[in-house]
Amino acid sequence: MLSLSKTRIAAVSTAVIAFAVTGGNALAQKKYDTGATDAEIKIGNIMPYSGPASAYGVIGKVQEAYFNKINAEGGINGRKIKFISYDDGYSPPKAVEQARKLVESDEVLFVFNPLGTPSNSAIQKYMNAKKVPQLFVATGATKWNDPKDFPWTMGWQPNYQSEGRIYAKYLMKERPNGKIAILYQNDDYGKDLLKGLKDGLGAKGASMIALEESYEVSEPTIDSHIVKAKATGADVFVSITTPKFGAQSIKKVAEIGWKPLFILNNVAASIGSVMKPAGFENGQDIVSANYAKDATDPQWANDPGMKNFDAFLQKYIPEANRTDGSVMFGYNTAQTMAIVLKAAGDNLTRENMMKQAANLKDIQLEGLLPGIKLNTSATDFAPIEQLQLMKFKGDKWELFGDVLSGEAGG
Amino acid sequence: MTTAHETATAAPATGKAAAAAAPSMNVARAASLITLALLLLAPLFLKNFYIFQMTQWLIYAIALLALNILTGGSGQFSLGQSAFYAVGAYTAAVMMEIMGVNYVLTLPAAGLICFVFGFLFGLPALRLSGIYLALATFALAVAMPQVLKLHFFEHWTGGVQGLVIIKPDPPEFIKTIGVKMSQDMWLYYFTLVVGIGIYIASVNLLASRSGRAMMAIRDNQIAAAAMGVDVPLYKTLAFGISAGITGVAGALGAIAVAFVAPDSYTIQLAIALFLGMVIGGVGWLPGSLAGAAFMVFVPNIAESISKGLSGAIFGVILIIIIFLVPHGARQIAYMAQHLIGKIGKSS
Amino acid sequence: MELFVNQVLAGISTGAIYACMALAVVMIYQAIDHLNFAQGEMAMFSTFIAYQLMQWGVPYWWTFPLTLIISFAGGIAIERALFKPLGNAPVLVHVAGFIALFAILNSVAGLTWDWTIKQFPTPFGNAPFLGSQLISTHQAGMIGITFILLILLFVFFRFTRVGLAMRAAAALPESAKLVGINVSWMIALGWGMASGIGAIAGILIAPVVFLEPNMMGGVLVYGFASAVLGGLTSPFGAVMGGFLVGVFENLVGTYIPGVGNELKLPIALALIVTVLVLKPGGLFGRAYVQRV
Amino acid sequence: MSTMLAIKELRSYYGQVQALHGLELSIREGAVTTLLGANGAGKTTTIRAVCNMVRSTGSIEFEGKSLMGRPTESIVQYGIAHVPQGRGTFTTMTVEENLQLGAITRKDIKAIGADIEKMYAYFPVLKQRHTQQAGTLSGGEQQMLAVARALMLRPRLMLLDEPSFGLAPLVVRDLFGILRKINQEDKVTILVVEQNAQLALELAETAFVIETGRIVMSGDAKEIANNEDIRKSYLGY
Repeated sequence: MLSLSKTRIAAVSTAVIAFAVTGGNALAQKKYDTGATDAEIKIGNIMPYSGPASAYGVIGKVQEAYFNKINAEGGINGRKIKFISYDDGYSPPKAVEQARKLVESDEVLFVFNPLGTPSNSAIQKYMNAKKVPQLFVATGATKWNDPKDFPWTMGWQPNYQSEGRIYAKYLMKERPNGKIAILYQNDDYGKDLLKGLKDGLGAKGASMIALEESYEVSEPTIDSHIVKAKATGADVFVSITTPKFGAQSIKKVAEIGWKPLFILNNVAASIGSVMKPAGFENGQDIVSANYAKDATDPQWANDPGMKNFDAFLQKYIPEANRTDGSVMFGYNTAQTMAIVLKAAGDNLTRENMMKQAANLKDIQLEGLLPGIKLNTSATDFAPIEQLQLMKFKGDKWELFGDVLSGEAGG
Repeated sequence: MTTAHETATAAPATGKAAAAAAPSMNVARAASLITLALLLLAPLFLKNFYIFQMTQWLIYAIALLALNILTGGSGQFSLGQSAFYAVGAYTAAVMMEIMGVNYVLTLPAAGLICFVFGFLFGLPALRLSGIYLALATFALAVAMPQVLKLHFFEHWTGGVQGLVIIKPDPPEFIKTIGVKMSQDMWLYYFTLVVGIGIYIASVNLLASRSGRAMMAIRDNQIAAAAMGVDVPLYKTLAFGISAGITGVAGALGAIAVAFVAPDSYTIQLAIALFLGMVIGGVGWLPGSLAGAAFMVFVPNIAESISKGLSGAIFGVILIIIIFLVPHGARQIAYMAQHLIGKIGKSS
Repeated sequence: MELFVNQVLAGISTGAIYACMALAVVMIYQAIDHLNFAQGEMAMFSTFIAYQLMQWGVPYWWTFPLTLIISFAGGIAIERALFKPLGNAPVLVHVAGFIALFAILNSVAGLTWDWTIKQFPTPFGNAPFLGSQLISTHQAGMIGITFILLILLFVFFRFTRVGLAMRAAAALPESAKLVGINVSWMIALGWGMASGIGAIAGILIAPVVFLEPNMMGGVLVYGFASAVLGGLTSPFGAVMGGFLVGVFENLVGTYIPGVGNELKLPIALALIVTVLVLKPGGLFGRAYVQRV
Repeated sequence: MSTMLAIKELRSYYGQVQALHGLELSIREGAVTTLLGANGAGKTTTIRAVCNMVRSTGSIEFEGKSLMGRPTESIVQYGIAHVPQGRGTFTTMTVEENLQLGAITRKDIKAIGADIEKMYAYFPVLKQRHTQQAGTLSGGEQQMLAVARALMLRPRLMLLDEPSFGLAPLVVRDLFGILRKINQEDKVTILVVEQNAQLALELAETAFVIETGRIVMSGDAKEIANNEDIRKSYLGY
């Protein structure tokens, strides 16, 4: 029986060895399900390499590079990783086709980090019926933490509702009599975060909301929404936007001379790909929250974890743009996967994969903020539940307050 | 002058095809029989995943058939088929999941609702032609996902999250006659039967009085009107029939994938359907199978060559195809017929 | 009332984006009698070329003409390499060609410059224009350039022999050949000009929406809608169409209760279709006459 | 007078269908020649072949230079103006723009203005309407515009395809009068393809009769007009 001990890794050169075996017979005989042999472990993955969300395709490429690194360094427990990643073009029907191809044709052990709420929703039932793990899905929807109904599906990043609640808490404290204007993307992600925010504000907070305005991804600019938000006389502006629209909202708010308390969601908090293009001078004092280190934030320049990250990029995927938050995301998720695989030892069954994934105890990753830990249990399928608030000062984010948990969805 | 010239150049092409079709009717018949046999037998030897892929292929072929009836049959151009496909899919999903209706019954319902929707859309479309109609249908395709996630309908449609559908099992009688059949295989044969039914109906439609009326409109609208064809009626009818069949395909697609969401039915799908029609050969119903194969498999080929450039490779493959055979699979079939005819004569 | 004025002003500034693109759409329509679905991606690619030149240290005012020349040549090259060989193939095949071009440009731009947004400089600055914070100097500059382009195009088509020849080639290729016009090169020239105007549109739009491979996706839909609303045969109509769509869309979003904001694009499109049904040539275009 | 245009062994095809079967025809410089025949006999095809608008084999020589295989738009460089069937009017453009288009290949830009005035003198009605869209003109006016547009090239040979088609008899008389004037005063050689044989024979000096893609008769226009047998069997009047 394997389990992960409480381990702190601050500056481990190879992140993978971040676990220890405590008791149990680790040397149990080898057990394999489809997709695992003495020589290799087949991992499936689905990414939108083409189509409207192709910006996220880089995640799959970084993950592939990371598994190449592991293989170059001897693999995990002597086994090489075979990472099979398919394109679904962000189309749910295609995701179903690709998931089935992975499971039935390529016969992977499990599917790791498939991206997008619609795609994951489409394959969730199938994966659970087939009893193939759908591990660490790349979406922040709250519904992935449902071990009772979907014991084969697990999230990874903090869910959007938790993030929304954290902002709500902060607002109730900072501006108890504030007037809030919210701009959100009209899709699963925007609505989920909005729900967390509204739940967090509660009955009292509901009266604080002056405007809930949605925008569509197909809109070239969101300027008119911001004009409308300002016209409500709000003194708090919450921007639930993806990077491009986040940058637009920062710029436009500054341009029209509006000075609200500006809350920008984590999705758009990258310095390199949002704050800088939007102009640092426009982004001062914006509040956001994060769980991962921003590779473009100068405060991590000498951080050992960041140095490892850079060394990895340089050696295995030099073409990746480190200012892109997705690159760090791919790195962190791949590391998490490696940790779980290592912990699984020679018991490479699908059941054990879920068991190990649900047995993360206070794991820290090089790319996560200090104090953010991965924790899971048989009843908790949400590995990262914490975020830390931060405020933009000069050219970097200043973290403040404690590491917070939104406690949404279990 | 111009119109006369256009019809003059268009006419030999169709005339040629017709002339070629007569002597090599047997070739065509043999080809259809072989295709049918393959369609019937292939699943018995394939893994479930491939059966699923074939089901997808058949479903897209049905949708392409519908588009062919519209563009090939009545000369109207649509970049908005994804909208009808979506309505059909959601009809099936809502009926099955919210109202608990049997999946078989959702198909006629989807067909009917889409027929009405298409017919109504065809009314304003009557006043538009060429590029304007393309734009209007394009607008419909762009607007549809936004309508689907509208908060008013959320109770039924599941809003941005979509709806998960329970995949149907093979009916009891299959078990009682002692055949073990997977859900995938059952759905495949179910789709095949529906598809063949629609194909036969479509062929008969195009050969009927109404079909000839529609094609007269395609060739020369004013001449058709002068001949006494009720142009507005047949144009809207073509839209309605095309939308109805597309709706059935959408419903089948929803059942096969067991999930509907606004993101499943974006403009990307409309464009893919349009390309499928061009690749298959505009107005040639059997070409729908070739076009659907393009839709299902070419993206996979592109991605297997390069992940980072899959879009570009897809584009290059597409360009190569339209350079080599601008008339699509129809042209290949014509050349093959020609070749077989020659061999037949010389031996 | 203040909200109304604000939304109209914001609509005008967004409309400037649409107007710019609509002008490029009309340009290609004049040349090939069709809409080019890859036009937005061509504009995006041109803008990336400008970005790359600046990254290499070329000053902005040199970048601008250089990008124009490269785009112009690129447009001609695309026509010669891709669409001339398709020659007499049916129109639908050409549309498939546009889609292929779209996929290629988008994908290559994504691989070359990746998908993160890039800041693109503006020569006009971002200060409030004439004291109104709703229209920045950049947007005012953009409107200005759009109108200058419009006038230049008007003069070109109305008063130059090449412009006259281009119009003739687009209107009646057969007759144009009989008076000695090289229709094939006129089409290529149209592609070049459309590509150049697209480059200007891209360079003007990028500072507002930020440069990235998908930046023109939404803009093109609006550009088409604007051009069609104003009349595909009328550059002036297209520009007006751009402003109308921009303003109109904002007013729908602000004043139609319940669904206005969620459905502002569908409602705007539905209205455009309605306009077309009533006035098939667009608001400012010539009526479409069919002769037997 | 020397031969200006010589057509030999001309075979033309529309797709698989052959429209001309070894046609032979020659035109003398300075003359008005007419090509007569019934609908579908190949009249239009013949002059379309001269401008390379239809796939053909054989030989077409203009003043000793072969025209075969030359792109349509380069034919005007030889001074050949073609007034197509249906007039080819640029309906969305103004009358004056149409005239300018006729001279679009000319290098002597300065002289164009004077030529436009000359056309207005020939066809005063065009002057009245010079800013109007050409599509708003009547059929006869459009035909005049088409002839004027062709003359703007300062052609040496003008090919006219059924100029009388759809026009009132009086208008046709006017038009043919002007054609005669152009031939005599401006020394423009003219080939006119006509179904209206009677009129064409009055205008022309030489006539050719075409039937199913072959020349079946040629000779002096007056003689043909006076020969009742020919008129009855070939020209139908």
